[in-house]
Amino acid sequence: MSVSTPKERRIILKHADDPNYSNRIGCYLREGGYENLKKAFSMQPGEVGEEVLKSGVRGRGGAGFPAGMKWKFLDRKSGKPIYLICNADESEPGTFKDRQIMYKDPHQLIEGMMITAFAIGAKQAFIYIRAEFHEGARILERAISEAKKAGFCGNNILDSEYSCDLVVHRGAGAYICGEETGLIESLEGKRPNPRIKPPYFPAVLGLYQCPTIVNNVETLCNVRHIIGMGGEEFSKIGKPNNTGTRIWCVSGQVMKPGYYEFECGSLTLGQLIFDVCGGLRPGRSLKAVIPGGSSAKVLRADERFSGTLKDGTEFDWGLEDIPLDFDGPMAAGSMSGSGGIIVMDDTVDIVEAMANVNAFYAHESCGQCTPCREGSLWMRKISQRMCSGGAREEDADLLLSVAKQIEGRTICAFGEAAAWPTQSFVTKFKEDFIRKATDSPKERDPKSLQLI
Amino acid sequence: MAKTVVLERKPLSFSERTYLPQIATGLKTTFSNMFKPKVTLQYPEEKPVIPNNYRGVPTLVKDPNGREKCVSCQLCEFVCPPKAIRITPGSVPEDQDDREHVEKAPQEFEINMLRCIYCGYCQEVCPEEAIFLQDEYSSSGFTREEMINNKEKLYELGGTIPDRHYKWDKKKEAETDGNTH
Amino acid sequence: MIAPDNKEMVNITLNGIEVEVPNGINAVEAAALHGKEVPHYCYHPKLSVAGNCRMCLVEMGTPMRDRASGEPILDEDGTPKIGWVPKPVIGCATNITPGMHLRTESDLVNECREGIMEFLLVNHPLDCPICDQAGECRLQEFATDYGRGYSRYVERKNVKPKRTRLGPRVTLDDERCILCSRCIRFSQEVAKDDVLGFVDRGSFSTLTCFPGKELANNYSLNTVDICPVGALTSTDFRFKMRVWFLKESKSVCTESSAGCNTLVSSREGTIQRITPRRNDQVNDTWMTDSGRELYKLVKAKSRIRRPSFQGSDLPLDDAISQAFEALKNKKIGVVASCHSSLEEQFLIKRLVEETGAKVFIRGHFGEDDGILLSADRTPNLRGALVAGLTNHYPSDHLNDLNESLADGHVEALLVIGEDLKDSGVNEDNLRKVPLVFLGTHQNSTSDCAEVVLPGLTVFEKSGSLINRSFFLQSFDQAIPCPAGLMTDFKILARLIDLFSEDSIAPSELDQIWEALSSSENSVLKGITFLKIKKGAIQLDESKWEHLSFVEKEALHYLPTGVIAS
Amino acid sequence: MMEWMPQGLWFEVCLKVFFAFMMVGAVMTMAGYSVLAERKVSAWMQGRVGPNRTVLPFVEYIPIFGPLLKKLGMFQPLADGLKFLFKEEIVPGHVNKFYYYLAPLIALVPALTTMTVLPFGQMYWNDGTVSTLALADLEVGILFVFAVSSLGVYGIALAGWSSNSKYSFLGGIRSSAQMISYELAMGLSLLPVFLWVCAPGSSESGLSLSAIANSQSGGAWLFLVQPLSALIFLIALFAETNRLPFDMPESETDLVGGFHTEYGSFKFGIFFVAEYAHIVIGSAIFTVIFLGGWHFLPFIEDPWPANWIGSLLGVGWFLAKTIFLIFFFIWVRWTLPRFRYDQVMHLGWSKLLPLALVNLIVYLLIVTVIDQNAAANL
Repeated sequence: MSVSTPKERRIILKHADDPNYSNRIGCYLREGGYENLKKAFSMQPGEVGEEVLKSGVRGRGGAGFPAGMKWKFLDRKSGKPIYLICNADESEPGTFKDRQIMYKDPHQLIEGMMITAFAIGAKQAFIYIRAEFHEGARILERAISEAKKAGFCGNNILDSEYSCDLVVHRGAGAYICGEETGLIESLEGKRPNPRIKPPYFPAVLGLYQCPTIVNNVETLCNVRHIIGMGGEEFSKIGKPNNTGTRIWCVSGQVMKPGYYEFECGSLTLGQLIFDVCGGLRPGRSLKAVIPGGSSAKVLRADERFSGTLKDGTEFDWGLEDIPLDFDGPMAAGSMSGSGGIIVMDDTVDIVEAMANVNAFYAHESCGQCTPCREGSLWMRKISQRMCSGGAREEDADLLLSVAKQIEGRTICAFGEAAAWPTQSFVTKFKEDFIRKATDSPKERDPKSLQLI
Repeated sequence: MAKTVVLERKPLSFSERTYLPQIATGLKTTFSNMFKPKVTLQYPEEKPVIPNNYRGVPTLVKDPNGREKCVSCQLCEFVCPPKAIRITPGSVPEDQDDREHVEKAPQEFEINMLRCIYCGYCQEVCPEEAIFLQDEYSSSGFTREEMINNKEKLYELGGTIPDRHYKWDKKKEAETDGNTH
Repeated sequence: MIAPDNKEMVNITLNGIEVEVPNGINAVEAAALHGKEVPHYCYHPKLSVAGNCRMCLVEMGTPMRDRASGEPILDEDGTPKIGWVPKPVIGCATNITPGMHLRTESDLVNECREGIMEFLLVNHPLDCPICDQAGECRLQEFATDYGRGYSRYVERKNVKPKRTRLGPRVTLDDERCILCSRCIRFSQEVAKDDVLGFVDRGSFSTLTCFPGKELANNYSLNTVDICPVGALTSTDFRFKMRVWFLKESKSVCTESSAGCNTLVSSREGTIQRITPRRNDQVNDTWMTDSGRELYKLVKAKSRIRRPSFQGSDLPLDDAISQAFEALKNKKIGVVASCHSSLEEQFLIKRLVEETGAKVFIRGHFGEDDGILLSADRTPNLRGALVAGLTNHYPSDHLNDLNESLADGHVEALLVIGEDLKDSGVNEDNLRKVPLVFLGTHQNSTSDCAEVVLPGLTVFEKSGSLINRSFFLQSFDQAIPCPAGLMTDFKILARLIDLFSEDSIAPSELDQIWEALSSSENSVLKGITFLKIKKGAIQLDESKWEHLSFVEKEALHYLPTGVIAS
Repeated sequence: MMEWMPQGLWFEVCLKVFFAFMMVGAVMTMAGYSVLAERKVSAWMQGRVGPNRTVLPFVEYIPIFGPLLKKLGMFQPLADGLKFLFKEEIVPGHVNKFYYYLAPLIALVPALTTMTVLPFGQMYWNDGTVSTLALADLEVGILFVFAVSSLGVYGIALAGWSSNSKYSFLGGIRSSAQMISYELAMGLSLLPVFLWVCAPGSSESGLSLSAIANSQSGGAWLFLVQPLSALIFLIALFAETNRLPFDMPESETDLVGGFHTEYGSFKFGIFFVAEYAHIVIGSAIFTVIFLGGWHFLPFIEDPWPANWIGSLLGVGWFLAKTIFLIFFFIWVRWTLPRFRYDQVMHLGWSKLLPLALVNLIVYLLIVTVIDQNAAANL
């Protein structure tokens, strides 16, 4: 590590670990809360949108689509009501950033949402929160009632003409509810079957067939800070096209797992793992890292990544050199996704790791599209059989082929989410799969970790 | 292209032209044959050994559990060139313990042995391996009606076949184990 | 239905060939117009698009344009460069835009189809031998076309409930279900009876009825028709006959004046089932459950199988002579029927003209369900109008006949199928006169008839009917008529011949149509039977617009009054 | 001669009739068993067993003997005959009924008639006289044989014509042609025999069959003296009896059944018996003429005593030779293939006839020379 590791820059989680800070409105107001809402209300809604577009903030949900651009797609001509939905259905294995925000600083989200609602002209906003976050829902509901009492939300916000109701909706307990059209369906009270695009783009035909904006919790929080510091200023944080800070959720076999907020691109994966997180346990070596939640492609520790970035610079990285922003992991063939970094050391059985990932996706597939519905369960059955001593040498190729048949042929991105881990695990660790078929005992060691 | 070669015929000697020595040789051959062992099979008492792939009278077989295998898919009826097979499909009531997971079975199954040509298509087409042309080859009767084998007769002729086709058992097993979510 | 109803023709490039298709239709239909089949399961032309089976994946592209100038980008050889969408798109949800490029036969498309087929089959039971759908199963068909031919799946298949009772007429086998959701969409969108849904998720998704509900509406069997596999089966037809034995004949449902187009499937003279036949102007691809059961009338106990005279059987020829004896030289009353075909009604009209008889006709009415079961429960009331049997709208009784019988204006009766006691005719009045009954089934009128002539059901004869929208539609003979019997219009023709000394009545369909279409101011002018067989013919209904038809607004039907207002 | 017997013409006649029935019975029995022999021998030659099922009731329970009879098929001829009798009588609709019924009789009667002149042994009377055992020992026996046996062909020709069937008709035609062709060679082949037997000055008629047989007693059998004659006669005999390889009239491969295509049941049975009767008679005649008749071996005096025992042994010996010849007929049938019709004609006319003529001339010369020498010595 020749370059010294930069320090954390906490914007969104500024007060997260502050012992003198609670999630009540008093604390929030004490730290300058809702000032930015007032600032936004002094502007025209279009200007707010311009600021956000200027800031270049990209969606923190996983796809990394510029938020300002998304708002521009909104169909305002139809005359139908516009809805704002906060996607707080944080279900990606390895990701736990939104939960911190909602639990520790809910008013930040409410302020961001109100600014956004004002900017897009929504009269009704929803927070679609993951079903398992009982506590989070309670905190948010309390915070909303506090905000309503204080006039930051609900009717005639800040005594203006503008009103926007905010409702917390608890999800239906499925991963697919985090997919924006699935979320909309679920919010409408149906099975969260993602909709086909075209024609059901949420910005045009969203909730109840009306124009709808769906944004991630972190993105909406960022809106608050963009208005606070101005779009121009915000865009200076981080790198061009990768503006702002990002919260990295590190889990797995590191000494200090947790969430860390850094400026985009300010540090590398190696710095995060070995310096910030205190490195691996003694005597162990790094085997693999999943950089963006379980649906991202796995990266192998001894891999080399080379190629040309979008801005034309050539690169040749090891795993540790990958810069942590949106484009870095993407250039390495994976993605930063929702920022859930899962670290695996050499004690991890790669096949079992993949079996767990597959089990998750087989369990969570909504069952709408054939390839994902049947393929994910098939992959799960294969990988479970492999772990239970029934591995065959041809299974690796079979898994690859099944994954290939899923990828890109489904309505939503779940197909890719289910296929990519398998594809990367099998191609990058083929020898582990072959060894499973040839060397491993026919029975699974009962003392080993239970498969899900 | 094939090339034609004309061969000269060897001229016959005098003795050959009388044919008498040849006739004598022939007589010798037939005479010596009189004392060679006989190959005749005394049929009703002695039965020939039937090869495994022999195509005798078509029969219906049961699986090793004694359940009928035929599900009356009527493919044999469809494929039968002389239209000798006639099936009346029927459904199996749900509450039959020994036949769980079997939904369909023939109510009546008739093979007209006056029409059957022993082609074996029915055996070939059967998806359940329920119909076999076995080693039974002598089928006779005094009336036309007698020559139509009904379901009971077909099962009587067929018996059970010790194969590994435990379809219904597999289905039952799968259901008992259930889906592992 | 997403596709806008736009008939403007545009050019697209299908598999490298430029073709013309209506703008805005989807890629599946567009390809079908030009003979390229795009396999699909969840897509149904009469239902909304769900896009979940992923079988209709095709490649789609548009000519690339330079962002700045808008000029088309050209390849090295000068042809426009096509920007192909990197992922395959589903044909059912891809609407045609001008200049679009489609590939339905590329390697990628075939690979997609093979993959989807494999996925559909991994948890599909090997039920084909006992599956009623076998032979008309989309899964079988596409498995043959695009299947791998062998299985790579060694795991155990999912177990789901088999033979679930969804309703009185529908049995569900969940293992066979490929979750295309057609039945769900049908129930919601067409039958307007939302009772079906999926429970559980992923590969374990299971079709079921909502708790406490069952699929009992009068259109439930349509879900069986649209089920691309054998998951939904008709309880009536279940395990009865394999479809490859069935002979299909075109027919028309006689349940009501909706006149659904049907296919009658029979084997060796026995009808096994009735299914709807697509006609976008009449019934789309649907029909009622009750209409499907009409075939049971053919073998009903009350069916009249033999001609009889005063209760004893006799040959048909003798029976016709007896009928003539009973009717001749008397003031005849003819009770015609709206159940008769147009041809029969025409001959009844001819008989009436020949004998100077008085015509009585009644209608049969019930509830209108607003879809395909209309309030007029006769198939050919409009036929009776067109044939000129009556000028006023029939009511549901025959009180005037009762009066005529009572005061002796009618001395002999010829009844076509109707039950007179049911129509308000006094039995004592009925007993007074000799009665000739021509009909298919026994009723109280046939019981007191002197001569009974057996008629044929709609499945045993050919003819034509006029439905509520004045569509003239033909039906074909599906099964042979019982031995010794004759089709109704031949019997009528024989009777007419007996009454008239000088002319011979037409006794073949084309002869009847020659006579029907020759009259100058008839709406049937210029029509031949062959023409009707080719497709339904819309008749000019302006002559009868003033009549108050009982039908309400329904699928493909607007009452004349509604149009006027 | 027959002093011990009652005298009288009627008695004579009755006796003759009795003997005639005996003869017919014997010949018919032999014909019947020839059929059995044919089936058995052909079976053996083909690796089969042959008839071994028929048995009379109770007979099969006799130990050893019963099963043996059954195995040999000894009751088969009975069963065959009964079968012919009880089979459904079918007469085609288009036949000439009279000739159709007549034909089998005409075929059978000549065969049986020939046997009247057939000598089959010698009777040594107690008074030392020796008489030939025959129904009628004609001086011109051989001529009678020729004359009568040739009539058999009428039966075949009639059957072929009256059946009104092309197969039968062809069979009949072929039969007539074949009969005519081989009759000539047959007659010519026998002339040297008569020349040889009829020594000059001898009172014996050379045309008497018993004289021919007796001339071979203790000396050379005639087939040794005149092998060519014997051969030609034998071949012609095959042709005359319609046996393979000369069974042109029947020729089932190309004519279905030849002359008897349209015949069934007992009428066919008669044809069948007639054919075998012909074989039996033919074999007997060949035995008499060329194989020394009832006499023992060539150059050896009859070893049996000159009493009734010797008579019986002589008859037995004669039968043995005949049976061997019948076997020979069968043997040849299952060895040689059928000639083509043109080959039959070719063999008859251009081979056998010239050969027989040459044979005749040669023997004429030889006999003349011998006779001259004998005359000189006298």
